[in-house]
Amino acid sequence: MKSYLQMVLSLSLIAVLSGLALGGLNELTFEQIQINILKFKKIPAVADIYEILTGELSSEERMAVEEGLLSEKRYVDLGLNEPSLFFVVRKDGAPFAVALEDYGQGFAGNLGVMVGFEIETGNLVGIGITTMSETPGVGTRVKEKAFVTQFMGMSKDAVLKVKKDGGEVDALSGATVSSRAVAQAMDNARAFYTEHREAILDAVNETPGGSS
Amino acid sequence: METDFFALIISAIFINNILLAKFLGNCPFLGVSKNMDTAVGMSAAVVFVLTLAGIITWVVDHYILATFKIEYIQTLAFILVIATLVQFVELFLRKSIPALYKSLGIFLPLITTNCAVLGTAIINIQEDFSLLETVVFSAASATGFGLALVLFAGIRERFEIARIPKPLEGTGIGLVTAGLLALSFFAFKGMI
Amino acid sequence: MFIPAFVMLGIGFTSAVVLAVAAKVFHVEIDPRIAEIEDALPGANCGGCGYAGCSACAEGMATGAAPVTACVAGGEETCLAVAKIMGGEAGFVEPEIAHQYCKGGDRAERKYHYEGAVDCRAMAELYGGDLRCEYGCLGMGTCVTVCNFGALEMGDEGFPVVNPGNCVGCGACEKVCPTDVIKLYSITDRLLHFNHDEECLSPCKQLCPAQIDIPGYVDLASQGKLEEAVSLIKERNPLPLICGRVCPAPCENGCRRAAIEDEPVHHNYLKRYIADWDMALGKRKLPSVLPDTGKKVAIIGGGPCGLSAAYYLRRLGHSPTIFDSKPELGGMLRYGIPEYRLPKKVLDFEIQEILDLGVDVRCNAYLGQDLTIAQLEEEFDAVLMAMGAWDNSALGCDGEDLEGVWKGTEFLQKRELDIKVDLTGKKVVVVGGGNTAMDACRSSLRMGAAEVVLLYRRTRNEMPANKVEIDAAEHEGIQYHLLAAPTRLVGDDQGVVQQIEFIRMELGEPDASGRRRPVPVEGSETLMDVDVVIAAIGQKPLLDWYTDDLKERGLQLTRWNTIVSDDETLQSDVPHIFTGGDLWSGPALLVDAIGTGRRATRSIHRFLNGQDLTLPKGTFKGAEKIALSNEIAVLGVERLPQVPQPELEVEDRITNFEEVDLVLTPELVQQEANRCMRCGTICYFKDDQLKEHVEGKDARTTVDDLLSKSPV
Amino acid sequence: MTTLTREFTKGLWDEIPLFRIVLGLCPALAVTTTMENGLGMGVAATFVLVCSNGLISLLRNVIPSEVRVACYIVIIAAFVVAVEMLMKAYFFSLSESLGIFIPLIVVNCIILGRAEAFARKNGVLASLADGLGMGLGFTLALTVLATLRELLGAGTLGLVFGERVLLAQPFGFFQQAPGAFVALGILLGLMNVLSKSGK
Repeated sequence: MKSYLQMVLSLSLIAVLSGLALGGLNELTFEQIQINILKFKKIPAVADIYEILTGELSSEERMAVEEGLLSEKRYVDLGLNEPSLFFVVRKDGAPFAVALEDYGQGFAGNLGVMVGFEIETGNLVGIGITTMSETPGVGTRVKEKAFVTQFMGMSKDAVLKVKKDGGEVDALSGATVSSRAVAQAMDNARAFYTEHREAILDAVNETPGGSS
Repeated sequence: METDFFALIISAIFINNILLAKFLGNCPFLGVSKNMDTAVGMSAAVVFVLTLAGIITWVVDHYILATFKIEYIQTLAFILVIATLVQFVELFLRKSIPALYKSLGIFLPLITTNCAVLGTAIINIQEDFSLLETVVFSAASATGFGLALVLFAGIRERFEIARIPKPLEGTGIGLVTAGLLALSFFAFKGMI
Repeated sequence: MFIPAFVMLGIGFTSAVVLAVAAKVFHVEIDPRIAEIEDALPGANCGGCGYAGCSACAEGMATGAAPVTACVAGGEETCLAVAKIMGGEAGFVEPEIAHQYCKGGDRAERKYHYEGAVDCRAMAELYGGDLRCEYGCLGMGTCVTVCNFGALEMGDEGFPVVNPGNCVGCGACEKVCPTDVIKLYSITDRLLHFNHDEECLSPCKQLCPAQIDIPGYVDLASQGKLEEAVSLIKERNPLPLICGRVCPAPCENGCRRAAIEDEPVHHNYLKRYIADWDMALGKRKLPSVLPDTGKKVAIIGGGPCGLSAAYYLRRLGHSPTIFDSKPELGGMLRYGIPEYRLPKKVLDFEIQEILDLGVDVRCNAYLGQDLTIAQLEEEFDAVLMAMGAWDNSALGCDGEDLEGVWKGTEFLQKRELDIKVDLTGKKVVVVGGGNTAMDACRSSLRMGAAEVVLLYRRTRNEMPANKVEIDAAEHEGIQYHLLAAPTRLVGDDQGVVQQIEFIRMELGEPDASGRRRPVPVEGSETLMDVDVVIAAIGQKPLLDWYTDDLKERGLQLTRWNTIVSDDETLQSDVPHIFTGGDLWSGPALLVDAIGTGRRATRSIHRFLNGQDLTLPKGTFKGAEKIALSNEIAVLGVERLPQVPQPELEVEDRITNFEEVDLVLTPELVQQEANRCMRCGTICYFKDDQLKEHVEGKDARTTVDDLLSKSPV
Repeated sequence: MTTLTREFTKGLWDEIPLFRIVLGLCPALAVTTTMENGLGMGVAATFVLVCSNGLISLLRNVIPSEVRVACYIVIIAAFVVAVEMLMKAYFFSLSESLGIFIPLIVVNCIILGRAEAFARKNGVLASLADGLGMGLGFTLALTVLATLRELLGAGTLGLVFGERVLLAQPFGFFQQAPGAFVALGILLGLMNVLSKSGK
């Protein structure tokens, strides 16, 4: 009988210890990871949108913009199980557009797109890619300027589908799957934005920070 | 929307076959496919483990991990469940089919680390399948795995009398043929 | 931070409980030693032990189903480790090495052009393979592919070459070969192997009574591998030095060169050269001897048969003791063959090499006087009777008991027994045509005889003596009175022989043995003065050892005083008594005695181990040629002059007992070796193939330096 | 000391993962599209392998054999998730490029393979040496495979030459997984030729 007890004891003990270790480690690293995700993922995408507006930025200017955007993040509680995050894009000091992130089904996993909407007109300002795992050299071309600029100033009720599917987005040759994913992400973002437009706009004027 | 089960099964077995399209579970693919009966034995074991694992991991994820928002230990919890199932299969085989147990050798415990099993479990969560879909998808993936394994075992038994350059004999030619087999499965890519 | 810990505890606990229950339900009693043994095994899963992989073999060993020595690939330390785990003691098992006889390869003729699956088994389905001789190597290399110890490589001449160092004896190649060309042989198998119908036998190998692999040692010699050549010869003939000098070489009659009207290859000169080189090397390189079996065998008679049986029995691990009536071993070799044909120095060297293996000797022990069979039976497990044939048959004419009339073997013994014989100025007449008669003539010449005459009742080419001997004696001035038979011996009043009367003969119809029966010509009696008459007209075994109790025990004799025993197994009617040599066959060649010595060894070995004695079915009987290898047309082979045997000049050899035949020079050896076509049963090397075969090996360059250090 | 060095060196040639012991294929085929990935993956796997080998051999007598697989895999998974978190927190860029493949380390057959075949039966020091040897062997194998695939498949060698295109028309085939199978097969053949002549 002793060996069965030993069996149960050892497995449970190891399970608990590892759970404990990971829990503790998670506590330790959670903040740092969030900051990293923000710094290396979300904000560069917003900076891409910023660049579409203001035109080419030198690396120092880009650093400054990214630094600035840190304080431009806003959290708004939309009844989802966690507060939604979006960014405010200022033009000549005044909030000009709002950028929020949504996902499309890419070639080998989710493709995250940060979409910018003009506050007044609701038209699209531009997009920036956050996370993707497309085939290198093929799918990754969606990041390039040629593809991204076509969305500048696109009207808010444009049919956000790839031309082949009857939409207005002309897909990258050879990367239809990735292009369709971007279109899908933008469509989701717009649907989310139009649905929660008022709450988002109130939050724009709040002080930055907000509840994490 | 009503998920089209037939399409799900076909895609799991042929289009994104866990082994020849997603390239998960290659170690047993090469290790066990030396002869037919071990390959069949392995496939049966994987079907059993994968289907059960699919169900339990779905339940664990939906009712425990999601509510407590501790997704990060998802890998840990899933792998523990899979390991228990594999250990269960190992004990069962040792008792009732010792011959198969012996011929599977090291590859039976290695089912636990079989990327296909954990991979499918994680895909079930990513695709946000319902329980029924999870079961169907897991079983179909496992069958796909079995199909690829048995197919490959058939080919490898032909190596016996083929004229193979000495250094490539055994695993070398196995890998090259696996590559070509995988290439042939690309043909299914565009079906759905 | 505690939530994940609780969740993991929950899952961990349930899993553990499930597994605990499963362990209980599916509990299987596993012998812990199995895992230990499996760790000790090499894990090659080669199947040599007959099990499907190492874990199955470990289980077999743990349950006692498989012996501790079952693992072939593991070698000694694995076996000892497993024995320690099982708590037993590991016994000795002879290592078995794969061996391949067929040297046909690309040169062998093919029945059809084969393009099927690259697998010998597949080709064997098609009319038994594409080879003309059905049991040759098909050369598809399946044995090479199945061997996973790297012991087999496809040689550049189209047949697999075994690397004995890597061979662990797992038997995978043997199972795969459809024509049984490659087989596992232990030392016992190799020593006790006899020619088989289903085996590659060159014509010369078929004719050699000792079944020596002649093309084998010739090829090794031409490549300069003289050490390997010696051990190859010694597997069949432990007395190469003696045989090289004395044997009339019946094998040369079968040489395939005869088919192109060319003189045969002098295998015997080469064998003698190889043996001399080994002797001159000086260092004693003893062959492998198996661990002692604790069985003792009595060998009565230290002649060639007794010596060869002692050599092989000792190598198989038994402990033989040789009893000999004379003061020293050698029998007819020492007391029959004179010094000029076989120097005693050479004889002693060869006998010593056998005794060094651990054979003990009791000389001056005469069966019937100093010891009896009954005494031997207490001390020994088996008895081999090989006393030879020393009794001379009588002339059968009156005056035989006159003084000065000696028997052949009696006369030849005198010199060796230091009995002074002075024939200076005397006239000697020798009656008989065999080797003993030749020895008597030439010895008496060397003892100062003024004139030596030989009487023989048939013609020259029916004389059983070696052709070389007959010519050499004639060169030394011995007169031949052929077709003449003695009728009367006339003595003076003191009873000393003065004259011999003989009668002219003619040849009539052939008698039972196929030789034409001589018929006397009436009235042609002639008288000749003579001082000494030596009768050498045939021998038969002495019978003074044949006591009554042996007769009751069932030991019977034939009309020629030889012992009645089973032709194949040489076992007499008394189970533990075996016979061999002249005592069984009657007077015969030295090489016949060696052959029967090895055959007797096989029977004794199997008798001691309680195994059945009969020879395997299809064993090659006697010396008839396999018809297949006769009607082969020899194409692409030119005639090459035979190498002459260098000899002492006549003048300086008849006055002393110096050895007549000198040793060949290395160049002559290479020249003669290149005449040998390395025949198989059917295939042989055509000239260009042979040149490429010999030149191809870089050993060619080493032959010169190796041979240059040889004795001249 | 010699047994330790032997345990260590055997992982580098005699029993080098991927070429000799054909385990750990899944990450090898998927991640070795660029040299940098191969190296990163190898290092991460080595770290996990060494730690898990050490801990498992420490507990080898405690854990009963019926639940040994479950316990080992939990330990390995714990290490992997820990590595994932640490990487995301402090080496974000590397964790980005390795992406999906860090969780897949836990199912990397090498780690449980070594635990099951070696750590379970030998002392801690030997297991650590074995883990390190195997890990470095694995990294070496991955890097060699990755170099071959990147050079032939994409025509560039990111880590070494940056963006410069070395091969005008690269064979896309090698960038995909079937190409990985074929490349590894050929490398295995090459290895046998080398070892045969090398011996």
